[in-house]
Amino acid sequence: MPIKTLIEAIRDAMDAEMARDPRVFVLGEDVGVKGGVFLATDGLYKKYGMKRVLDTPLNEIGIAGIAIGAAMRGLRPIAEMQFADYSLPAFDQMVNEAATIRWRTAGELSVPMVMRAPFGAGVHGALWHSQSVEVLYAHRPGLKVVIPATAYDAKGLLIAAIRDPDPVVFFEHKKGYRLIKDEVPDGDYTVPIGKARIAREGAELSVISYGLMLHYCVQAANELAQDGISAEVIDLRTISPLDKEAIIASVQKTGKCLIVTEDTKSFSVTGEITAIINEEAFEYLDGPVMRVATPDVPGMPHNPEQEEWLLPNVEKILVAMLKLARY
Amino acid sequence: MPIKTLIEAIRDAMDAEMARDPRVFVLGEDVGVKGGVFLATDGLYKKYGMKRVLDTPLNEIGIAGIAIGAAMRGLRPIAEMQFADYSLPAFDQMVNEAATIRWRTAGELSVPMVMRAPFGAGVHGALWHSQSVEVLYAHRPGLKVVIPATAYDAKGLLIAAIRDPDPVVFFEHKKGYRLIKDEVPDGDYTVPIGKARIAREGAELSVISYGLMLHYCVQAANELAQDGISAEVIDLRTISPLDKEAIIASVQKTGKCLIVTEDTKSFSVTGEITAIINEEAFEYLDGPVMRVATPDVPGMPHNPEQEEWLLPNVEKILVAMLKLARY
Amino acid sequence: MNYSHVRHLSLGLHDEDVHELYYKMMLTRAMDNRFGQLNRQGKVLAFASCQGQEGAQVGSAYALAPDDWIALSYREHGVAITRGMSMRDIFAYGYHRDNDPNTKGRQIPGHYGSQKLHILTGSSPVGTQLPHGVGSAYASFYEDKHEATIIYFGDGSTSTGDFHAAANFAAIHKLPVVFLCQNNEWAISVPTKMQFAVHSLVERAHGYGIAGVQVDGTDTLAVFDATKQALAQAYAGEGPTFIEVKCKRLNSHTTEDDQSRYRTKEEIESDRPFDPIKKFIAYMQSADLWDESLAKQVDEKVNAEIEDAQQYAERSPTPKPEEALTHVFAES
Amino acid sequence: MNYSHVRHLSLGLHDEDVHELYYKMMLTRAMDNRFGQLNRQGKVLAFASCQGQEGAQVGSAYALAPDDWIALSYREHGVAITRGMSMRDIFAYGYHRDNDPNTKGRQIPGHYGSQKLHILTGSSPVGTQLPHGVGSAYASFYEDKHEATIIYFGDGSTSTGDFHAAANFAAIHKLPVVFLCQNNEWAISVPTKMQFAVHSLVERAHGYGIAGVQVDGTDTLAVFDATKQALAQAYAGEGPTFIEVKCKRLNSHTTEDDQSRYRTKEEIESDRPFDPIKKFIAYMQSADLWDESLAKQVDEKVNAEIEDAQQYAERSPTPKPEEALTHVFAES
Ligand SMILES: Cc1ncc(C[n+]2csc(CCOP(=O)(O)OP(=O)(O)O)c2C)c(N)n1
Ligand SMILES: Cc1ncc(C[n+]2csc(CCOP(=O)(O)OP(=O)(O)O)c2C)c(N)n1
Ligand SMILES: [Mg+2]
Ligand SMILES: [Mg+2]
Repeated sequence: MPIKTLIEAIRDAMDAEMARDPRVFVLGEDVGVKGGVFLATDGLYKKYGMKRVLDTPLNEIGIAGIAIGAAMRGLRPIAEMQFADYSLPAFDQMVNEAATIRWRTAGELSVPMVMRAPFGAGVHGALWHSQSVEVLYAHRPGLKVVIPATAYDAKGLLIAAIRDPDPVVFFEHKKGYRLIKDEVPDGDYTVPIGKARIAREGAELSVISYGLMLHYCVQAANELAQDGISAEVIDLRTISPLDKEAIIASVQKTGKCLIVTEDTKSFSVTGEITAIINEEAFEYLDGPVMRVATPDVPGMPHNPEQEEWLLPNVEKILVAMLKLARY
Repeated sequence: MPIKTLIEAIRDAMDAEMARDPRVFVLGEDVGVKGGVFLATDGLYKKYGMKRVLDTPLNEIGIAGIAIGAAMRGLRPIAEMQFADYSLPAFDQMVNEAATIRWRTAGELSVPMVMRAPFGAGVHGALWHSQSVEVLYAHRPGLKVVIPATAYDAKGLLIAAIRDPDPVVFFEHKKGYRLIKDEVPDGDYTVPIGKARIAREGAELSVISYGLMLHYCVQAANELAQDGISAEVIDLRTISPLDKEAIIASVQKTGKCLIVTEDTKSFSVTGEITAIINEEAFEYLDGPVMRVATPDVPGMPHNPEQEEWLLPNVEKILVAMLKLARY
Repeated sequence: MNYSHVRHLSLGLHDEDVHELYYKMMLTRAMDNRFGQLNRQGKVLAFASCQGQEGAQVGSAYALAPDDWIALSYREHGVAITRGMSMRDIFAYGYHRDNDPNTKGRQIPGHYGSQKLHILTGSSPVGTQLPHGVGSAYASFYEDKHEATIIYFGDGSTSTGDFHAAANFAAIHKLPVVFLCQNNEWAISVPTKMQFAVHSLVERAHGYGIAGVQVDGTDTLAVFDATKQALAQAYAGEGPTFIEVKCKRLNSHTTEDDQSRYRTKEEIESDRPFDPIKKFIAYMQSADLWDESLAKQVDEKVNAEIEDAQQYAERSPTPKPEEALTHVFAES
Repeated sequence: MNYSHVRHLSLGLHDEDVHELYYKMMLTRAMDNRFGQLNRQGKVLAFASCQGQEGAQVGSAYALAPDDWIALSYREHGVAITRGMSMRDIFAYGYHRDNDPNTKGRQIPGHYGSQKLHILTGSSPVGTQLPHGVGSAYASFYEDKHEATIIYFGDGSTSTGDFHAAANFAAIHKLPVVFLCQNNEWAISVPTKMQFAVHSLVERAHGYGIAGVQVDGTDTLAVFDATKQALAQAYAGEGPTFIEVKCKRLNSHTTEDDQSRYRTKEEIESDRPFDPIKKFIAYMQSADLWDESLAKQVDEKVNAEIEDAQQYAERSPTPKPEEALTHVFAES
């Protein structure tokens, strides 16, 4: 099977769905001739034309709101936010409108749209090219929030998101765009939204993560194996709704859990996962649920030494795993 | 001491600070001649004039953004969002700008502003007059998030917020505006931001809450006392930064903890509190940290029976307390 | 030749249309009055009256073709009624009953939504329906459909970022949109002079390169005419039109508001004459389309509908509490 | 009488001012070129070039009084330089050093901020500085200070909800604001015809009731003149002015962008002549304010400053990693 990068898998997914379904179109800033600032839509403008690969004015309220209106009319918009950080002007449209339309009309109207955006740090992009905002969208019932960790999942999950009858918020790790490479089948296939996967089998502790951090967790787990400690790594894939069964099953098996996110620690998704484990697997816990995350700063500094110092990495994860294993 | 309602205490606080400090002014929709839709600013327009009690056009981006600019220039704006639900168009200005300005300039510039808004359900206001959005603002370091449960605290905390050198997001429970009444001293005083209080002493389990729910928790705790079970009730008062010491001290004492919020359960502030208890008081836990919250719905229904069925109440809290006590 | 004494004919309206317009406005007024009473009785829990704006709403909605789409907010009862929503459905909604086809009792009254009637669901956040309406127009353009989308909003809504996004995008792509702005001079208690510095919102529209026209909202036929022309331009692919309908908000903002807090009695009274229904009756008289028996007939028909609808709503079941948990996502 | 051959005198500028303007533009250009080189060397990690816009930036900033305030975004190096930010400070920032007085190395280059220089901190989210600038003007109005606030933004920024909020509010209250829009014809790869349907952004300004004027951005004196007049109007309490400065973006959007992906070589080349510095030299020659020795002097002065600043930055310490945790809130 061909090896592809995360960004190629994303492009594949959109191309495949646009070829299959004439209702699918992309709108956003610089998605057209330029092909997106990360080239996610490279070539699509040539192939599908302006109507279906539409450069919008600089207004995220409009990108989201127009996508919502078109989706209510039966189209399948893919709204690209140039960076997750810049999706916040559209936050009202996404949570007060997109998330509520099916429920508030008791199914009369719905919003089959995807909002995609690059997220995550590590590229020295500073405060507004580094954020993790998944928890903000996950908080509102009615939105699904998906973050792939592999190129395979990226393609399968994005195709599933485009076909989903409800609004899906889809975040792609920008540092992973070219770093993450794995086997991606040609043609179309879906990976189910709402199902986590076991990225690495293990017995003594569970590590739950997603996105780029997932790879650091697997690396750390492999190193830990050399000390004879077997860690299971869970790739959430979907942040909301969370796959509680997968989380609980793993914790019941291992009795210990470490949660790793790139987001700042407080009020990140790690809290909800901890609460679920508490409510549903407390008796199985042989130690506290621990967390590795970015310290609470208002933004990521541009200064690379500071950025590196703040971000989770394999070593920090390994230290936490050892601490938990020895607990 | 005079007994005042929550809304009177809020008005008192603004009046006192406007009288004391000419830099303090209020801006928002309908805050002027009308005195606000809940009359929070009733009388202030007459007393301080248009410059200091300013009706804005219908644009929350502007209300927040203009307040931020004026605050950087040394004024002390109080930006009223007519409902917490309608603060979301201003979300980008609050989290990407207000929260970051001191940090990103390493202290060169700062934003001493308050954003206040009524939040909470129980008044049949449906999807957009019922929301709890505190966790959305709490997620971003650089913002303080305050929610008073008593009239006394409301006045003292709002005065503290207005004097705070950094941006404070201040939520007031709209159903509590007239329901909540207690002794409020005349003149000015402050209640420190970042400090929780013990609303009711107890020994066998801790109940952590805030806002209107706090009163339900105290009621439930009093009823529980009749079964001879002693519950301690913690009023957070500040959602971010959380008073970890107070939370941990209480859980270390009781070994059991119930967290109650009016927000929908998933990804609410209850998760972060659970995680903190896990990290810092795991060994003291004699049972799982439990939660009472609104089920995950995209909005609150207008239908009163449904609304009542969804919302936490004394009985639901009592049931959870008993369950935890018996654990 | 001079049609002035039979103006409706010059607009392509038959005598029956005039009677229909009268009936729809009377029905809207009666429904509006009844909802006000029911609110005081604690049966309808919140309501935004449209009195004074019936001409703007019925006149414009009457110009729409069945295929056209509608985006609205919370005050457009006359639009829903003209579009054909039944009184029973409207009252079931007002009574937040299980058989409310708009929201199943989930929303406060006025946020109509219907696939059948081509009404996109309204909501409370002011301005959000504007990009939705433009997205709907983009869908028509995308699929080369001979359809327009009309977007209803108020003067206050023109201040929102959503309005800015919607107007700008519609203008760039010459989308088939009619921006129908009901300028009732107030955003709750904020008068237009505190909302914008232009004399007419048509100037605001020009700032986007959108053609604009101002109409007297008490002149129902003028609103109909302006909307028809705007729709023709939309169908012809000549882009959006902004129609500023000047009207008065004869009641308080909503049942939660008391306008005497920010307006003098005299001011409020001075608006009373600006009643589109009074003006329409005068037109009917001038066109010999009016007599007492007709008026009586319409009153009886309207009252019967209202009574029937209220009884229907009162005997309709309230949704089961646990049903509030349904429709978060598509049920598979 | 006819000042045309000594135009700067007619604008109240002395010969020294002309030389100063030339020097600031040359310094800006040299700094801009050096940052581009340093980016390719991996020393400056991201940079938005302002080449082609020096006339717009230096010409407007030169018109400001010390008390006036500035809100900007990320491309206004010429503004910071004209305002008096030292090359050493600018390079310490570009090198994300601990002694960067703007951000302590925390922000990507270009988001200047300084109490001393009355520059409100810039940021990446496009448009957000517009309400800040209006809030700053409200503060001046609130305290009856004889100050104006100038807000720098690009053509693309006029599409944002923030712009809409800022322009509308400033117009309503006749605030002392100068909206200085650098229309460089692009929002990254999106050309103005895909951004708005009006021929000139001045029409957009009129939609708010704001006076507007369009200026040739390669004509530095014209920009200076327009800004002076706008400031005079602001000080006089006559409200905001919108200045659309037409200019070319001679380089790609930023060091992350490659404009050859969306523009032909010919297009890019055809912009080259629109260089405000070339045009300014021509003016100086026409006014007998130019000779080779002066040019040489300025070049040497500029190069010396750049070299000194770069060496200063290179020997400056990088902030301690753990210091990233400071200044989240006021340290008590
Ligand atoms: C985003 C947002 N902000 C504030 C409100 C509160 N609010 C409800 S209606 C209204 C005024 C709307 O005025 P206008 O657009 O003129 O419509 P009208 O009510 O006059 O028909 C306001 C401020 C809201 N619903 N949404
Ligand atoms: C809210 C937001 N959306 C998108 C972006 C990405 N972005 C950065 S600059 C830019 C174009 C800005 O164009 P313009 O306002 O004309 O300024 P110019 O870069 O031409 O000087 C875009 C889309 C952003 N920074 N902020
Ligand atoms: Mg109005
Ligand atoms: Mg530009």
